Amino acid sequence: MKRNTPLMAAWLPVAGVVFAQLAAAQGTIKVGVLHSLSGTMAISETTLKDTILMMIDAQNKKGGLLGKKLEAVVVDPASNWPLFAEKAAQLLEKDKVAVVFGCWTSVSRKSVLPVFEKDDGLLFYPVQYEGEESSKNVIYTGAAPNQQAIPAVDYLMKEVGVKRWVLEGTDYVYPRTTNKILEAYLHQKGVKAEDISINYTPFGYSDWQTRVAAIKKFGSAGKKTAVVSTINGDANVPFYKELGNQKISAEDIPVVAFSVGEEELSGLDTKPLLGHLAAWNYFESINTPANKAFIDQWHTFIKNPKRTTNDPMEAHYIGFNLWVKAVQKTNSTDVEKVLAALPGLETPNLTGGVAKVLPNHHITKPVYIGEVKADGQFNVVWKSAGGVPGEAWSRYLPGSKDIVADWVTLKCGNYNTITKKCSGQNYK
Amino acid sequence: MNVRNKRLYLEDLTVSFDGFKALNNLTLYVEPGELLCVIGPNGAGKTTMMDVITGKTRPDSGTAWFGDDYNLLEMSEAEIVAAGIGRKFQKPAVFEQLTVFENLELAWTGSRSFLKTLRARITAAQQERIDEVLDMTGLSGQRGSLAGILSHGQKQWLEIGMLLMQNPELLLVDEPVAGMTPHEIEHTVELLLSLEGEHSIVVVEHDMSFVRSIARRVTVLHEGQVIAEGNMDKVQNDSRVIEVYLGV
Amino acid sequence: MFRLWSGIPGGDRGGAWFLTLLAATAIAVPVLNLLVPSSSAWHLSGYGIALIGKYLSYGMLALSVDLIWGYCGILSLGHAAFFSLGGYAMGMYLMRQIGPRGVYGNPILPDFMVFLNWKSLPWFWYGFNHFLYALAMVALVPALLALVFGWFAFRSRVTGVYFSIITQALTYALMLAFFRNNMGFGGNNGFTDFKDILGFDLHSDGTHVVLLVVTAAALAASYLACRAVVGSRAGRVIRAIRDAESRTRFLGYPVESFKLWLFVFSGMIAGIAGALYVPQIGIINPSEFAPINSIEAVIWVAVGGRGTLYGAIAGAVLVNYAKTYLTGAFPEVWLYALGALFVLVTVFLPRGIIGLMPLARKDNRQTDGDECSDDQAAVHARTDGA
Amino acid sequence: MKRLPWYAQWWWVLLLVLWGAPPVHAQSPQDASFLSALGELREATYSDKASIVQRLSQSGHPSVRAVLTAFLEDRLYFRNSDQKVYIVKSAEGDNLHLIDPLSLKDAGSAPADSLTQIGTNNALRRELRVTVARFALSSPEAATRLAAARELLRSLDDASVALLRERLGVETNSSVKKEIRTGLALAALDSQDAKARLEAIAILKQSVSQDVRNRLAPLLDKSPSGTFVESDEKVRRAAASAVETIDYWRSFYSGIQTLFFGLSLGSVLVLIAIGLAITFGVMGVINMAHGELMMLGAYTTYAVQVAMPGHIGISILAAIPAAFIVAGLTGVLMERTIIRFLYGRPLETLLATFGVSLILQQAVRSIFSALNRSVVTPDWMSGSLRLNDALEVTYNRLYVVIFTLMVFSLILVVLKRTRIGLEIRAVAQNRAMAKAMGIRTEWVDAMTFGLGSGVAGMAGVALSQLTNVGPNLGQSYIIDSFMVVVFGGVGNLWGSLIGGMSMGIVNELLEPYAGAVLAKIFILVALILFIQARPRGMFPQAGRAAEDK
Repeated sequence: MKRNTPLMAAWLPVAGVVFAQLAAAQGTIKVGVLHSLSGTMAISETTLKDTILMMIDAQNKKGGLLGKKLEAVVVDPASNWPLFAEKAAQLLEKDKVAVVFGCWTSVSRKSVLPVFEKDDGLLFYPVQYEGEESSKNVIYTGAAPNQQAIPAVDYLMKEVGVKRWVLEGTDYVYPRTTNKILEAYLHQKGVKAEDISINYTPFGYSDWQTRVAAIKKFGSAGKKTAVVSTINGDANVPFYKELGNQKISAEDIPVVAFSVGEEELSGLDTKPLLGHLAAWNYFESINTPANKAFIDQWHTFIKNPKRTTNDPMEAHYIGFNLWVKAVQKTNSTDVEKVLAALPGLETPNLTGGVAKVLPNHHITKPVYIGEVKADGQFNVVWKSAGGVPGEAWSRYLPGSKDIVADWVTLKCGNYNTITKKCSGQNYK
Repeated sequence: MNVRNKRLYLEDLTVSFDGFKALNNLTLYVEPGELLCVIGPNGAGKTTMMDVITGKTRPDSGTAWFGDDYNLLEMSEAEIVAAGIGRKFQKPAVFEQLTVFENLELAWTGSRSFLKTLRARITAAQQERIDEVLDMTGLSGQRGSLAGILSHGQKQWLEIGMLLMQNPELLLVDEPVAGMTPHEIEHTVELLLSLEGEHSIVVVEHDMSFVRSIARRVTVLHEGQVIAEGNMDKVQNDSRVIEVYLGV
Repeated sequence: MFRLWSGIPGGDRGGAWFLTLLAATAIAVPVLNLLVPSSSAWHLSGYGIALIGKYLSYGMLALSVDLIWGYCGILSLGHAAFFSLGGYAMGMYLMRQIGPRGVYGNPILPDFMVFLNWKSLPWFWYGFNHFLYALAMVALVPALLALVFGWFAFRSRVTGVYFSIITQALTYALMLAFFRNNMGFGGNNGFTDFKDILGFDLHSDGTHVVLLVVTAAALAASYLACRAVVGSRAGRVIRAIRDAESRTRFLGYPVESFKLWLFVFSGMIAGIAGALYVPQIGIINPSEFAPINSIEAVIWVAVGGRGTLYGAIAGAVLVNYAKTYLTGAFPEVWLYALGALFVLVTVFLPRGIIGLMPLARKDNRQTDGDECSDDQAAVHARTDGA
Repeated sequence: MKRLPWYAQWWWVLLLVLWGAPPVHAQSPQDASFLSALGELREATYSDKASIVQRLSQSGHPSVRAVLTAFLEDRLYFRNSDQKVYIVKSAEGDNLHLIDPLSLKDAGSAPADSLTQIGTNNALRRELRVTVARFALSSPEAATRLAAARELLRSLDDASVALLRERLGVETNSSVKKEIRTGLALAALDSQDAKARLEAIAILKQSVSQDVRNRLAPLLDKSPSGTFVESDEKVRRAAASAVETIDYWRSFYSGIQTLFFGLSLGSVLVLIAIGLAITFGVMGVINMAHGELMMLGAYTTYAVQVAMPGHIGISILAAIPAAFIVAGLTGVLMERTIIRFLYGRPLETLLATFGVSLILQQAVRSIFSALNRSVVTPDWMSGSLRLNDALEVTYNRLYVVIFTLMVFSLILVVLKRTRIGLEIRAVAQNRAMAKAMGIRTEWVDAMTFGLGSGVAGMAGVALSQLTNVGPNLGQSYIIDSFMVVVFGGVGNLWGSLIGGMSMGIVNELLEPYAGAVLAKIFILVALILFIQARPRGMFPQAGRAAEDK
């Protein structure tokens, strides 16, 4: 036996998994933070982790919540989708957190969804996404397509007079779905098929020569052309660099992007981007007292006056405040109660409006369209009149136009108004 | 070809490596059961000849037949082994990570296919044969040790032993006593002589005294050609041999 | 049975210990999860089960890598491909099981096909609604890939580094292919949101306990199978190939076919491991094909100790536990620790942690040890008598 | 752009003819209206701004050009305190240098935050550009005039046409003349006289510009009523052949462009592979941290830029040796502390260096944060070299191609012509013999690995101009670099060069048809099959890597 201890040791992990659970601190409210701190997504997600830490910090300074201090539980799913599911389970089952703020990519959300529904957790998801989903256990504080893509296209069509469209995206579900919706929408607006060019490139695509040349050609047919870009983070820098070098200026062929914000711009030389557009629900450059306060708070917290703020950060700001409100309202952190309290709840956003939780677990958001300025900030050239309510299910997709989400009366995330059936729900 | 029932026919073999002729119309026969010594200075083509026989090198021209029905030039290494030609390399090449016993076991004639070897078990016959060979090569004491830790001489014997396990009709032995102590050489001589008769053996060697001690018939190679044949004394008195090889 | 155990010279106590521990796990987990009340600190949560399940499937992957690397010296950097293919085959079955319960309520098409406006099921999805068919595919698809790829590679005597690099190219190409949404495998999202397997609800701990026990059994079985192989004469030929390939050829062994068989067998095991992994983790997507995963699998083996089957498994469990622990405890710095571990082990522990163990040193003799063990003598004695 | 009444247009020309005549005395009524118009800009919406710009440009005020140019370049501000509008010399810095919009005289300076920029949007900038171009047409520098002429051509209206006709007489520079002729020809297409149209087409036939083509093509269409848009049959035929010629030349040039794309992609592949060709090819070390060494090079570029602000142009050049040293030293460190224990065990080096790569990645994350770093592209590297209307070659790609060839030949010289190179090759071929000849093999090993790593660092400098400078930079290139080396033949630099280039070209040729992903997959599969046929790559060579483990 003694001489075999090393091999036993090799088996300790299994035991470790069991013992690990013995740890469970009391007296604090645990808040889970599920953002990648390493791997490809760390670029975007570390900022959101810091945002939540900042919010918790501030809340504790205000004396915490329900007389208890908030305690952040930070884990690193390392941009690895299965690991997201595993870490979610850890937060909910081992650390027993009251709420989780996290995820960026759609696949990471899809990966944790079953876990949250099984363990009845609560997730605040802060990133604009493709929609086509509404879970009992998730509050979507990012934009649905109708809060970002559609208004942007409208702007280009009406204000800029665009007649020809290039839908350029990275090949994954968000661009695929968004472009499907836009395609349907454009057809509905009378744009002919030959005036729409849809193309997908892989993640982290860096050699844009051919594509940009193709866009240039497509755009030189004499009609005003615009590019609607759903290109994912890493591929953007080389894309814009190539645009600039091939002398495609925003005045000739404007590019409107849905995933390029201040954060991304801070990572690249903005000269070639001048005048290109982005559609968001928040811009750092929007001048309101709330926003100014938030930016200052961020700079002091991160100890770097140059760090930018961006749309998903505002989404977390809204999400966190909504959760705090709901907890205070129900005077408990019990997920069931909090979830019941959330719909209808309102909290001011950073741009002078109000974010209201809708029965479909999405929120109302104003839409802004900005042009990139030399300093890496956005110059707002269009804003929606008031807040636009987020639609979980697009009315432009054949598959989903009959589906509605309503957690107040119907108690269902995808209720088919034709068949009168509620399907695809995992929770019991 | 007309049947003359020799063990090995090499006729007009020519092998050239970019210009240089390693073998030059070499013709050589081996009788059944005879022990033939091939000597010659470096570069005479001894090893190349071995390579041709074992299918490692393909000649530019000439024929090589094993017995009267195997055309060696059309057979793969594996097939040649199966046909009954075993080779002992100049540098002892045994499986250092396997035990002496396992080395011999792998050398045993029998199916080489994966599935067969997967099910194969050591039969009593093999067991006997292995023990027998272990005795002959004087390695019984080391049957369980890794071949890697054997002495140089022992490795040479083990390799000969592996040849014996294959029980080939023709053994090609390349410099068996290189780097051996006189005592080991003596043992090797006995070993080889004991094999004579039931196997045909071709020994390539530099060591004259050793050659004299075993050789019935000696063939002298030079520049890829046979320049002399016959018993030791005849060869040693051959003027050309003296000039090119012994150089005295 | 005796052959199975005596297969390897050294009868390997390590293996015996490993099997005992594995059995212990397979018993302890159900008890801790189902019998111990969830209020108790000793209760094992579904999260714990999933973790252990993951470790064991990875252990199986490590086993398959060790079989060809540790014993035949073939370093494959493409085993993640076999693992993932097995996983995808299982995933396709699980997707079909969802049936009309998808968000769009389409009885045939998985959700991702619906919102990409696919009208009908692509041909390669046929049959995956039958469990047995899927099960067959789990083993056959990786095996077929290994057969075709291996046949080309070994026949033209691609070896060593070159082999490693092109296996890497293989898995990389597959990853790119599966990322494409047009392929009909769900693109980047892959498959997720599974409902149940063979009618058992995948959201219940009970199902997961059963899956875990099955995994443990599969691991034990494949361990014994591998050991039977390396213990057989074929196993000795394989080691001979590792040590002196051309010499083995001169002994008349068809080296290429040995390599091919072993590669296919190892690919199959990896595939099965993947199939066991997916239902327990709940998602399969193209990033599983990432070359980096293959490299990690190799590293588990190196850490555990190549050339000892249970060592490889232990390595997989250890490294992954380290990952789980570190990503939780030190999210900011865990990569340093992991990186350092890899460096130190390869430089200072060429035989892995198992190499530290007295018993292992004894078992290791069949690969790089020093002296025949009693057991083999026993075998001989027996056959002598026969 | 809105059409102006005809008299306005002629007035325009008149105004420009009398250009340069200085105002008799300041604060004329003209000045007053000019100032008020400027004032309106402060609050106006973008569409209002457009019409204000119209008014300004017609005001004929001497400083119009300066003001509009400033407006276009976002250098038009107003002071928050007194709402007075100013031009600033440059928008950089915290303290802005003011210029009076009327007198264009120096007006002191003010802190940036006491001023508000008068914003523009794309549509407005577009309009401003055309307006400014009208003035620029009479600028002393030919280059400016050329640019202006091209600008006007892209959206012709009668005013511009009149202007062009005016300039044609005075213009001296031939290429500007050519552009102007083209412009006038385009205008002449609308003339009533068929002969004039024919002549115009004859001129336009020489062009290869897409705009010209787009303008000619409609002449061939039928109008809804079924009759041809272009009534005259001769003109139609001429137009048809002109369009044909233009299309022919355009496709010809686009072929050349594709080829260049291939070369530039190829040279990137070569660049990332050269370093590996040394560490892997010559030393047989499977260096999984190769990508991270390139990453270090890229970050060094960033650091150098930060260290020498204001000298972006030079900083890139300065970064090259810096990156070489940083990555090189890291390489030597790796070799001394880890790799030297692993010689003869190539597959183990793979594992160890993989560990190193993880550490390096996390290191830059800790030091520079996970965010991407912005490496500024110097002006001499941005934009493209315009060969003609149909063919432009982007500078950064061009320089990368040149840089690659330079690095490559440098390595060749080092290996073939220098003492250390000789020793490197000696050790690679026969370590024992080299040792026997008194070569300090240990030292040579360190140097070789250092050299390979240094080259990787230099590759990083180039990559920093093409893609993200972030912790993941390395991972995205490591596989490709191995492919190139293996394809070319391990231990053979020329192999890597030819291998990389051909992979690049094939990729770019396929991409338009197969799409990015399939093209890539095709390359990989082809490579796998190729290795079956030539297990040692295109140009096999003996070297430590060539011996199998």
